[in-house]
Amino acid sequence: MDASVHHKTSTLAKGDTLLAVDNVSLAFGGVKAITDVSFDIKKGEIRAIIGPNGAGKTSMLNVINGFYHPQQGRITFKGETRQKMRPYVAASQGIARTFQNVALFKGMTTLDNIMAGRSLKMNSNLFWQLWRHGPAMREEVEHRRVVEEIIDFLEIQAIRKTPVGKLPYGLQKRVELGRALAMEPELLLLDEPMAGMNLEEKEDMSRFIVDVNTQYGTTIALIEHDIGVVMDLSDRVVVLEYGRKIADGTPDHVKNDQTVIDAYLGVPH
Amino acid sequence: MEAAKALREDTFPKLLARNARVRGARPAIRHKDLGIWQTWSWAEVYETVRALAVGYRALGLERGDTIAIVGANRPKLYWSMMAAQMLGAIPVPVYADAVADEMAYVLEHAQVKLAAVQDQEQVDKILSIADRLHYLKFIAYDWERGLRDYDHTRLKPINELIAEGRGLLKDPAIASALDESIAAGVGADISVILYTSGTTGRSKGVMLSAERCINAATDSVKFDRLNDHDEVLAYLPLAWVGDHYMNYAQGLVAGYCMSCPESADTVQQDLREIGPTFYFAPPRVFENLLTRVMIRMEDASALKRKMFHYFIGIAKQYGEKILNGESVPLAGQLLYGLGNLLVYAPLKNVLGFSRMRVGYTAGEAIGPELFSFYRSLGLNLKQLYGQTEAFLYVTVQPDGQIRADTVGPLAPNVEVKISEEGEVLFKSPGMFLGYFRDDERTHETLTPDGFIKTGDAGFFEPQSGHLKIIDRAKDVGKMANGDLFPPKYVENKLKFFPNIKEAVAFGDTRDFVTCFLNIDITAVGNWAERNNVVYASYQELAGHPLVYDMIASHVDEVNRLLAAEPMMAGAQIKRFLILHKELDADDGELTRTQKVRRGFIAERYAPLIDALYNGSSEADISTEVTFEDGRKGTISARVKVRDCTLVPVSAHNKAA
Amino acid sequence: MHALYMVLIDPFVQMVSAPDLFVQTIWEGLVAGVLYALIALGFVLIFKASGVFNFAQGMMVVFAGLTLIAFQDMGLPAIAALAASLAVMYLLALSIERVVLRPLVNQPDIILFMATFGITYILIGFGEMIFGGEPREVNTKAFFLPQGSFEIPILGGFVQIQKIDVAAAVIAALMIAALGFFFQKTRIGRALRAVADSHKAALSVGISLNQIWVIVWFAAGIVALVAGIMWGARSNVSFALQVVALKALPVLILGGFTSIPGAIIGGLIIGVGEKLGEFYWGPLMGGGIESWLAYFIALGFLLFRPQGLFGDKIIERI
Amino acid sequence: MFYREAGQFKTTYPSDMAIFPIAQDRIGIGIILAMAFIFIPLFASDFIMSSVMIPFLVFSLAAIGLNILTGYTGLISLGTGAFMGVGAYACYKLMTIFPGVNIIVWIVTAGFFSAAVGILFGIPSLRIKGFYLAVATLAAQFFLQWCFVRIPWLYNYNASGAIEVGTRTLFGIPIVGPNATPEARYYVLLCIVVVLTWIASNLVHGRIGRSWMAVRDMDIAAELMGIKLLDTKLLAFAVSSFYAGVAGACMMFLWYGGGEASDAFNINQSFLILFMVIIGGLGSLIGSFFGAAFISILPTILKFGLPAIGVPLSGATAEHLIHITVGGLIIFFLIVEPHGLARLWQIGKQKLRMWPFPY
Repeated sequence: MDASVHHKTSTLAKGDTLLAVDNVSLAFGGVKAITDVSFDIKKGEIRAIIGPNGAGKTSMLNVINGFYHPQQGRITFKGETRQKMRPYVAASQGIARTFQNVALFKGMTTLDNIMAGRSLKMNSNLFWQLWRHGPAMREEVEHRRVVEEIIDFLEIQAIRKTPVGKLPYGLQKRVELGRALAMEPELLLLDEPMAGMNLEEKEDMSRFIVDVNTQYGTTIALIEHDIGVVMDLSDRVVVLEYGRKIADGTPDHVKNDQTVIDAYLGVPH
Repeated sequence: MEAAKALREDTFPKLLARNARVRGARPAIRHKDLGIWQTWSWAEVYETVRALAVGYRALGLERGDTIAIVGANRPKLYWSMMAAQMLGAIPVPVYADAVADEMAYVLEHAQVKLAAVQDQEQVDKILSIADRLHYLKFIAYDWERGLRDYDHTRLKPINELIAEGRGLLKDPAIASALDESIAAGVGADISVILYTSGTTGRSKGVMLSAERCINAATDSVKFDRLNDHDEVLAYLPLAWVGDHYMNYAQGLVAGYCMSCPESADTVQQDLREIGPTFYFAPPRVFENLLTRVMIRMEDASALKRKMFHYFIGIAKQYGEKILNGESVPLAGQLLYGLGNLLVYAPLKNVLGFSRMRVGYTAGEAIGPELFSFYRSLGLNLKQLYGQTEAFLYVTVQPDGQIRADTVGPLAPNVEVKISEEGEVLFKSPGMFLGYFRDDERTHETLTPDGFIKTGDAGFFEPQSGHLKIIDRAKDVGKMANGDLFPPKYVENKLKFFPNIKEAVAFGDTRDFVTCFLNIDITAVGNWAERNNVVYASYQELAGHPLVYDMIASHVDEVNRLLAAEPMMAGAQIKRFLILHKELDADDGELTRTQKVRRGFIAERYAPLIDALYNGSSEADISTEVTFEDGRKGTISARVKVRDCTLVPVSAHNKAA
Repeated sequence: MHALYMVLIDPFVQMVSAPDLFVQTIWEGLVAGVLYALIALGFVLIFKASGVFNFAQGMMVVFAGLTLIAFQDMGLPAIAALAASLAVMYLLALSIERVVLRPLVNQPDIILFMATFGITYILIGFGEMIFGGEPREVNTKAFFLPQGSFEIPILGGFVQIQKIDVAAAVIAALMIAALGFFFQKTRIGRALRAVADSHKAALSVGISLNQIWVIVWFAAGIVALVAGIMWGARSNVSFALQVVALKALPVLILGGFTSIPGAIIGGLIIGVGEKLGEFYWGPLMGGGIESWLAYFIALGFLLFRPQGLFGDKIIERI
Repeated sequence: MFYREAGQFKTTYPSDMAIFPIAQDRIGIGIILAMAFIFIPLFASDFIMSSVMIPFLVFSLAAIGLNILTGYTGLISLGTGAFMGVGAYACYKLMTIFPGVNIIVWIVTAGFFSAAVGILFGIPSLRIKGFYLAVATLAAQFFLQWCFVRIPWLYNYNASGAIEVGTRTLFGIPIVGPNATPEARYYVLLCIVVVLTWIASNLVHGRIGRSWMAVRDMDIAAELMGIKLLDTKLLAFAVSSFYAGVAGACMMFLWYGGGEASDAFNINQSFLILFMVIIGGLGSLIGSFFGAAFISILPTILKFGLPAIGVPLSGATAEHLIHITVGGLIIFFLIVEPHGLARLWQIGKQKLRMWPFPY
């Protein structure tokens, strides 16, 4: 391939802290979703966030990419510390994500969905857009190339021009990953990327996640319920329960942690 | 052989250079990649192939070495063949779906020094057998996905080779060395080695020389008036002579453009997009296509279905006559014209045949009804008979002399004679030099006077001079009462029914004919849905009494057809059964080109054959199967046997 | 400076200097508000139970009013005319459920919303064809509704109050009380509340969704009939009312689409707000600001409380 | 059936991303344009021109405008009529103040005024969604309508309160005013519609169209991908209002030829255009034309067609029948095909492409 996806490279080296969450607390009205959670994500790793339902995992991702604003705590991304993220800042700084319940643009084709992921990188002005010529068309073509590489990478050529609403669930998840990849993120947040998939689809998705991580060097934080997958894929795991962090470490370490075992087996507190 | 002497370009690299010179800006190859048809002109291809050749040279590929080409139809694999030939090395295309064992045999037997492969899957396969490959030094690969972290001491992307080659070519010394190497190639050199899968034994490497290949291709290009504005879709296995002939040799000779599909899943869509003007497919492809057409039409509204079948009927009545230029009543012409507007032309468009000027089918006998169906739509579909050893053509049907039941008169410059045993023997411009490292079998195949034995039984029809192939010479049998038993003839009749995917007939030295059938899961599944037949698996569907009833009616129909032919009437099917599993190349039941291996099947399913002949109504069978991932397992089943009605042969027919 | 004075200070000076006028304005606002609230009420009923944004509610008021008048014209006694009108409203509810709602079940909200536009158009065409385009008055005497007015001395002046307005307020209050009773105490009412939460819940009460739709549309029809009578008694009923009926929309925004008390309080706020605005600020702008002020009040309100007066804070989830 | 796609392969991205990638579609568009530019003016009567074609084109433009907002961006507006009014009045004022400049310039420029007003009233859309937003746009409708009546400056203090249109020419041919022939007005209008449709199509097929649809389909995901919601929505309001404004100016100057304007831009006009968009198909440009044709031509057919075939119909009854029919058809179409005529068109086209197969 002559052109390739040019991933944004910050000055960070592999193993440096890419993102740190310090003492974050989040509440809705009186309900506490996250209580005083701290952890970090290192450049280049696959970081899993696990925990029982309602543990605050998705809320945590929402805090990281600025959709929720925590009442307390700080978020440090690429060395810059903020009280709260803003969605636009998060996106433009290189945080992309997928969603628990596929949040694709249902009325658009696979191609357009992934193209939409390039929005931040496209900047030809309204004037040229009116005529769909000159810089506007050049830009479309240039980004189409990049998008096609993602399509190639995810092996979804056959559904390129299918409206995503008509696709089976497994493929929708794949398209959503494609859309996130189109942002060339430095940090990719995956919210249950394998939920509702059969074994074969899970294997495919695992392969894609690993390939994204190795081939593009993208740092990945993922929420996943399938513990087997988590243990296979991730470098480090953070465990949440009732909005609190109860464990953090390598898969092996976490697997043998008594608190974690209790949480999963539902030992009453 | 006069033409050959006049030929200045007696090797493919020289043809490539000529094309780059004569029609440099015209498209040479396309590949649906990254969403569009990436296109390279002859000049670009020439430049790239030169660079690639230098790249391969740097890896140590030299004159006389062999290089394996493994993968689907990809430009870089075709270029690797061209590049190898520039260096005087010999490309050896290998079936990409070959399992590791088969591949190990071919690669080792061909003594390949390099392998140019498509992707990670093939790299993995070759690495898994690397310890058995004593000559293999290096692997070049096309698609880089997933290979990044592999040990690259003996591995390199083809892209990089091209880039390195481009760099090296800046050195005039290297460039002129390459020019010399191209010029040093002569027509007598071995151009390619094609391993034929063969219905028995290990594969044989058919050595073809450059000038013979080019002569044969030149003849056929002239024969069908192909030119550099033709378009073809390259979708057949690289290792098959059909692909090497139609796309590679003819393409280089005529200078037309070949297009490589995006992936195996999208061939149908890609075919539609490209709309080739010249098309080649084995009967099986046409058969599957027709099945799909019929199935899809089942879902159409009643009115549309009626219209479709009505006009297909009209086409049957007049279509072929119109195509052959025979006279047709005005009403027929008008109806056919209307049909063309409403059915034929749109159908051809959807199938991607709108622009097809010449189409060929070969490799196996085609069902006459199947053949007529396509012809009646106005497609200039023709048959040819050929062999890898002939570099394809032995006989071919010229326009206007097209028949379903013959394979046509002799191709230009071909000589044929029929041996006393009825076997077809030939000499042709493209004939092989011999089997690679297998003199013994080379001698077996050649007659003392230099003819090649085809192994097929056939005869020339006296009035037309067309060759008629009955069956494999060794397969044509005699029944106990002396009646002729041509198994393939019977099988083909059965296979014309969309519901029947595969048939294996038995009857040699027996009292009557019986057969194994495979149902077509798509067609029958569709039928089951419409008839509220519930099933959970192939096996269950295959054993369903209603399915048996339906298939039995097909068999009865075949018997009626056979009864109508005096020579074949004795070969009517008395008993049949539907196999509990699909015949599979992975289990050795089919060849890689999907031909049935009758002997092997007879051995494997011996208890079933017994049941067919001992009158029992069912039998138990247990067979070992190989799964996709290579694991083995057994499946067992109880298979039912069904009796059929034999049609008495009328006195009139007997007399005739 | 002057302009600022006129806008920011002068109106309040006026209010204080003529408190009776101020009270009178508020009263009129409240009366208009009651009518808005009645229309909004019918709307809320339907939205609560079926999620349909019923654009036709205003038209139903007109239609109901005109039907009643037509029956009276035919010489029916008041009670009989009322009963006949109710029957017509029931038929309307039934046919809407059959012809419109049932085939459109499970369609997106906007489609159902558009369908109620269609209903509006049919009602307009049909209504005008039968009843003619002339404005009509409801025969108040036949319904024993009081006429005339009385004056209350207040803050050194007088406030004139139409008796019919008092009656309207009382009837509206009764109506709301009745609805409250219906929702809290009856089986069907509880089912309707359940359906607002989940369709399955309603089914478990043993009432089919289709029945529920007929009931709520009929209930909305009754409310429309009452609103039509009140309106017709005060001034007159005509198809021009349709535009006035749109005022129910800002009321809804204020009160929330699903809250009955919200509809009432919202109606009163809008009614009073636009009357005050028109009386004190209108002249500054050439008058007639009543036509849009209600929407601006709602809009301003929305910007600070997108979920409405009584709605819960929306937590967006993803 | 008429499609011959075999062999129409794309070797470049621009050709693959073309708005009409299939040759037969391009031919079809060519035929339609030829009809519009040559055959209709040649063969249609003045009545057809001024009562059918001109209204159809004006409404198409307005419908495209609303479709951009509602169909592509998912924001319901009930204020289209008022935005059309802004265009009409802006054009009127501009041509009065600068009588020397060609009227066509002002018709187009009027769109920018409308766009500015649209942006203003679009600001709440950041916080308000769905039906709430629809109600909010009613504020624009009624406020602007009020302005048209209460601000005499807008109608040049004419005693009648109406817009009075004098003759304006292009290359010496009157295109506006009492002397303008229907053909002249039609041609001007047609050119405007063709160019603006082309531009709309360019917009919706590019980055901007994608961000509109992204906001429509899943605004949260769009925001988290870095699409700025307010900018996107306001742009949609601006473009939509621009189209409405131009449509309004065209309506006043190329169709009505002046008159009592405040009534032409009332709430019912807004509803009517919303119907066009819904019946035509949300998120489809061609649907806007279908919807406009349907809603604008249907009354004419009922009003003039029925008497022509002998069904006596008084003016008033005709009005009522139109209301009932339109209402009934709206419901009918919503039930039969909630995605509008455009979807039927699309299905039909797909059938033709796959003919004789059913799919």
